[in-house]
Amino acid sequence: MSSPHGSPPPPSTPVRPSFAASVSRIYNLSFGQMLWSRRTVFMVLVVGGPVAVALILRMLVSMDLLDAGGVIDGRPVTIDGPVIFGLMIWGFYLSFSVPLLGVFYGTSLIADEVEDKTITYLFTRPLPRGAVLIGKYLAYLVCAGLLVLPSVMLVFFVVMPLLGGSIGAGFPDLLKDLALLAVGLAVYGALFALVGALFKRSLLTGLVFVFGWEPIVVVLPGYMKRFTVSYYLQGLVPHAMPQDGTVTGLVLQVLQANEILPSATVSLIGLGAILAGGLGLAVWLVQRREYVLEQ
Amino acid sequence: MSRRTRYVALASGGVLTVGLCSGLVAYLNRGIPRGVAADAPAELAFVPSDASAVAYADVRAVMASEFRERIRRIAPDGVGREQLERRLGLSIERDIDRVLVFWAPQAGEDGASGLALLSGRFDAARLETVARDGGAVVSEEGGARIVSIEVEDVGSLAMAFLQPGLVAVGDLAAVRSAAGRGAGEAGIHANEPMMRLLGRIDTGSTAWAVGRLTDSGLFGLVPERVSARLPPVTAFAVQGRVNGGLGVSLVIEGRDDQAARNLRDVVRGFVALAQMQSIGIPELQAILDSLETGGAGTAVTLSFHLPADALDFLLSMTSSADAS
Amino acid sequence: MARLDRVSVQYGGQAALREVTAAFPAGAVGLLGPNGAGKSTLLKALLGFVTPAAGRMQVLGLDVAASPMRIRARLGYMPESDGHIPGMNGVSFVAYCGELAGLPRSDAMQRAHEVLHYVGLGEARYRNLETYSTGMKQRIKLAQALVHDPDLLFLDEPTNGMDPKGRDEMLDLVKDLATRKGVNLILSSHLLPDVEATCARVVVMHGGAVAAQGEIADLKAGRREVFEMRVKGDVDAFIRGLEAGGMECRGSGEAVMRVFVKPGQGPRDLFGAALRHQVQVRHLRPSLPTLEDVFAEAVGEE
Amino acid sequence: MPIHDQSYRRYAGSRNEPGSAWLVITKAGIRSLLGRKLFLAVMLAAWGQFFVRAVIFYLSANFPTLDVLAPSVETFRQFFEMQEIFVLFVTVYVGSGLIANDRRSNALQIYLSKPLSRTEYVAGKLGILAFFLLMVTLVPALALLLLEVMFSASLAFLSEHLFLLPAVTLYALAEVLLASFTMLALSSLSTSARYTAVLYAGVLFFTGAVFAILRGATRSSMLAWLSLRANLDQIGDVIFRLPPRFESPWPASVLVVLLLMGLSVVVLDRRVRGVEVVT
Repeated sequence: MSSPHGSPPPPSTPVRPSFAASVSRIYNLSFGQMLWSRRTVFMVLVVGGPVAVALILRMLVSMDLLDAGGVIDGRPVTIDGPVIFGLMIWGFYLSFSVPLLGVFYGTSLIADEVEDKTITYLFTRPLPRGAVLIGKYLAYLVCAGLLVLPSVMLVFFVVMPLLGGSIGAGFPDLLKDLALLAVGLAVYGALFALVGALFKRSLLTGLVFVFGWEPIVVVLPGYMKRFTVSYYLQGLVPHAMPQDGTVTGLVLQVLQANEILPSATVSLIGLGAILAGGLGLAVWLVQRREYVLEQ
Repeated sequence: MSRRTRYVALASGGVLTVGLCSGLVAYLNRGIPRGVAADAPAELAFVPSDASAVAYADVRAVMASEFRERIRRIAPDGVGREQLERRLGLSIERDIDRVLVFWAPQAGEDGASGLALLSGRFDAARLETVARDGGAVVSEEGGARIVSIEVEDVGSLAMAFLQPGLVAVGDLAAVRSAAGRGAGEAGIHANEPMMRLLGRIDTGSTAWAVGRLTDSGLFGLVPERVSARLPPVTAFAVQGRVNGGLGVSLVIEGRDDQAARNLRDVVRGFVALAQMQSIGIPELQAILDSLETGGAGTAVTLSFHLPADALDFLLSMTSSADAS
Repeated sequence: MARLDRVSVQYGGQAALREVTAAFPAGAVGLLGPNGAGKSTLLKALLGFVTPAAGRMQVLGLDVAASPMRIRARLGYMPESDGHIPGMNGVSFVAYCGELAGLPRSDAMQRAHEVLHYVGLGEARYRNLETYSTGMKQRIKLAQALVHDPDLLFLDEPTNGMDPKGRDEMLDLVKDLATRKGVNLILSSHLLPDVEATCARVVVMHGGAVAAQGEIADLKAGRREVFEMRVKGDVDAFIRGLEAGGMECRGSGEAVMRVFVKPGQGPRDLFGAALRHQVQVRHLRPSLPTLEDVFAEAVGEE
Repeated sequence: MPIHDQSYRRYAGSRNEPGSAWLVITKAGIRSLLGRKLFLAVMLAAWGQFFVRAVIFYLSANFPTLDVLAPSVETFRQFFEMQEIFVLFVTVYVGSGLIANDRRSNALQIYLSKPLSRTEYVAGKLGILAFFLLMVTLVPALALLLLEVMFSASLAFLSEHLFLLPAVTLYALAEVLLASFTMLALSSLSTSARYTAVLYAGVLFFTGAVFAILRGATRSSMLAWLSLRANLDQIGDVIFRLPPRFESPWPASVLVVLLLMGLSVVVLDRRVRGVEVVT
């Protein structure tokens, strides 16, 4: 475009937004979308389920149907607020909600856009493709965090004071739990973002990993379990689990007896490596891949 | 962001913030660490901060339990009980609810002296009269009446009515200091290691004891030659719960990880030995099967459960031993 | 071939069909109406997808409520919305539809090839359906409706989304089926030319009810005489004058307007009115009533 | 070239009576799945246990010193328990898209415009899932039973445990039907196979977690009927004449399973329709 008067033309080429700006745009775009699209049932399960169970337990206690002391398989056990809370953190959040949310959202970061044929709209913008993935990943993280963490909080306040537990005394554990779950969401999300970028049938791969590979391998001796996320997460669990013969109790018992849980440092390093590696590789893949859309 | 998305984010952030704030407030006001918070005996307030061991028993719970019934069946109550009731108007079964005993070093003295705190319903006037008849002296300290008596070889024993329904019994110095222990004085709550041990006690335990061990060994309970060979132990917490049977769990703190590991090995060794010995005695086997050892870090845990019939068996063994 | 007798259909609280009584004789019948008139609902009711709240329906002489399976075996349905079975290529999809309709496997496969050639997808028949363009999707929908050689074909908006050439080809196919291959069909469309190009008979629907039905020629013939005219001057006053004289104007303005005159009226009356209102007549010629006129009148659009 | 130059002919061949179309759906579904390499790998992995056990059966039958490995009722019970994870994978892989994908691509109106009823459509889809589930449960279990007879060259084991044959069949059917019906119902609720898959796994593991936590807190397994998985386990123990593993009454588990299947049928009836009813 030349100006007839010789004055410099107004800047007409839009400036390509920086990576961070792109990430924040994608994040803003994806956040609400993630929270609402056809996932209500899911939200109810993940958020409401544990709270409902906590309320039921509280009701049982108030009706004197539940007391702290008891015997399981001839052993004395104490089940009080802290123990129940620990059980719920383990049974609901750590081994159910977090991996499942990670698999579902993580693998769908790109897959959903391909499935809904909307990826063209994103990839034809002047945004780096890596930023699309990172932005959507952050949206997932915030979205999942906003679902899971308040639910944990509610469960804590409902369950902790039961049967002689104390909110004040359990508070440090709550903080650790919240941090642990946030880390879990981040790591699982990153890992499955990679899986989603790598495989076509990413969801099945994710489910096999979470519900097939992890539970089996984590109790096997040897180095295999280092290829799971839950191994490293277990190293950060603050609760003493009740050794009650349930599967989780059993697993932890085995782990603790053999003192094979990694130390917190090893755990954090391992989780950090998975997070960085998963996300980095996923970005690399997304930048190189051609996405052919069905008509 | 749409309006409902913003609402969800706000609600969720709100829950988190409110939760964290109220949790923090509760944490700062928690007073006693977890475990002992809910129904810790009020008598703990009279325990000085330098106490090295505290033991507690819920007499009422024991008396009301089936366990007690079984013991009574085998070993009937002695005559002393009747006498006590007639003279003092005091029935252990009826009038005493809880007993808390602690050991603390006495100023200017070697070793520790113990003090028992009994809570229940006491006829103070009658007790005092009886004591005076026996030659006791009454004094006052910190608003509490102290009845003391000199006993040969033992020293001065004393009894004080600290509060309505709370009696301290022990040597005079200890009772004095307990009576003088007013509000604001640093008590056991200021002793963090002890409070940590108390934190190991589950709520609802019928009886428990915690203690920190100094070089003087296990209060001389364990022969020196044995204790010398045991890995160094710094603290212990033991608790029992009576309900039908008897559940006991014990935590021992080793000096360091190495000591704890050694201790675990020793305990496992003992258990294994016992298990070998008990072959052919199913009742004993059941107890040993319920034995559980474990622990992590510096802690060693041991727990077992005596079911009701195992108790019968054990008691019948002891009574038959008595009889023979 | 199909007959409805006082059929009413409700979706939730919404009435989609109100006491529809219509007959679709053999041959090609157009089902005309604006979007939302109830055309698709009528077809779905005939297929037995929706159960009417009241009324009776017959297709191929069989009662829809009593023997839907026997009807569907002799029926082909080309739905309006895109529909395919995921993960199949053209020929396997059509053959599969043939099998579903009761054809033996080998016959179904053979007919699938034939029908795909017929609808012009011979080249693309081994391509995955998901890669088809919109026009190809329309053709494959026609193919799956034809594969089992139905006696009656329901075509719901068959030219939707097609380019002009594809549209002509699709209409040629429909005409060919109806005239030369002896397939009876009901063509539902909101496009007048489509219906006019292929059907001799029409059912006009509006607001869930039948607005008019019959042979297109008859519907047109029953109309008043019509003139195309263009005038210059005070057009509005002129139109008011015509209407005062019992005539009717459509499409007034700068463009050509269509003036419907009462029996007995003619060009003389038009010129007279022009003279009275001082407008110039730039153009005047007798015209024929179109389906559009019929339609506009039937649905009451001005 | 006018496209209708290739002429259209009327069809004069034979037609099957309506009523067999479900078989067409099932066959086509099976064929299409067998063409996928990943799926074949999953199926092969699911047969891994069969091969291992076959070797063990062979060894125990031919080497008397190894008769600790000899099969028992528990062996078959355990076989099913270890197949559970594959039942999950196959259910998710095969089942999640069965109806969801049809709904996504509007295929239902095409299916239902053909002479087949909604029941037939569901039966056809159910057939696909049930076929592959039976292939990883009932078929290998029966094959193992057969192998046992052949390796030991005697009918002693079989005649001693004559109930095993119906037990294996009954349990496999219960497991397969429960998984198939619930998965199909979930699949009909969504248009996304991915979402369906996660929903199924979610419901399965969520109910399991609820039970595990309530069991931990109440120290009693009276609430086993809350868990989808535990219900099957409980029923399995009863069918195999083993002591039930949970304290909850087993008829409660049967009731829950039947209720779930009934609920699935209701859902399917509401969701599998030629028109989308938007209210």
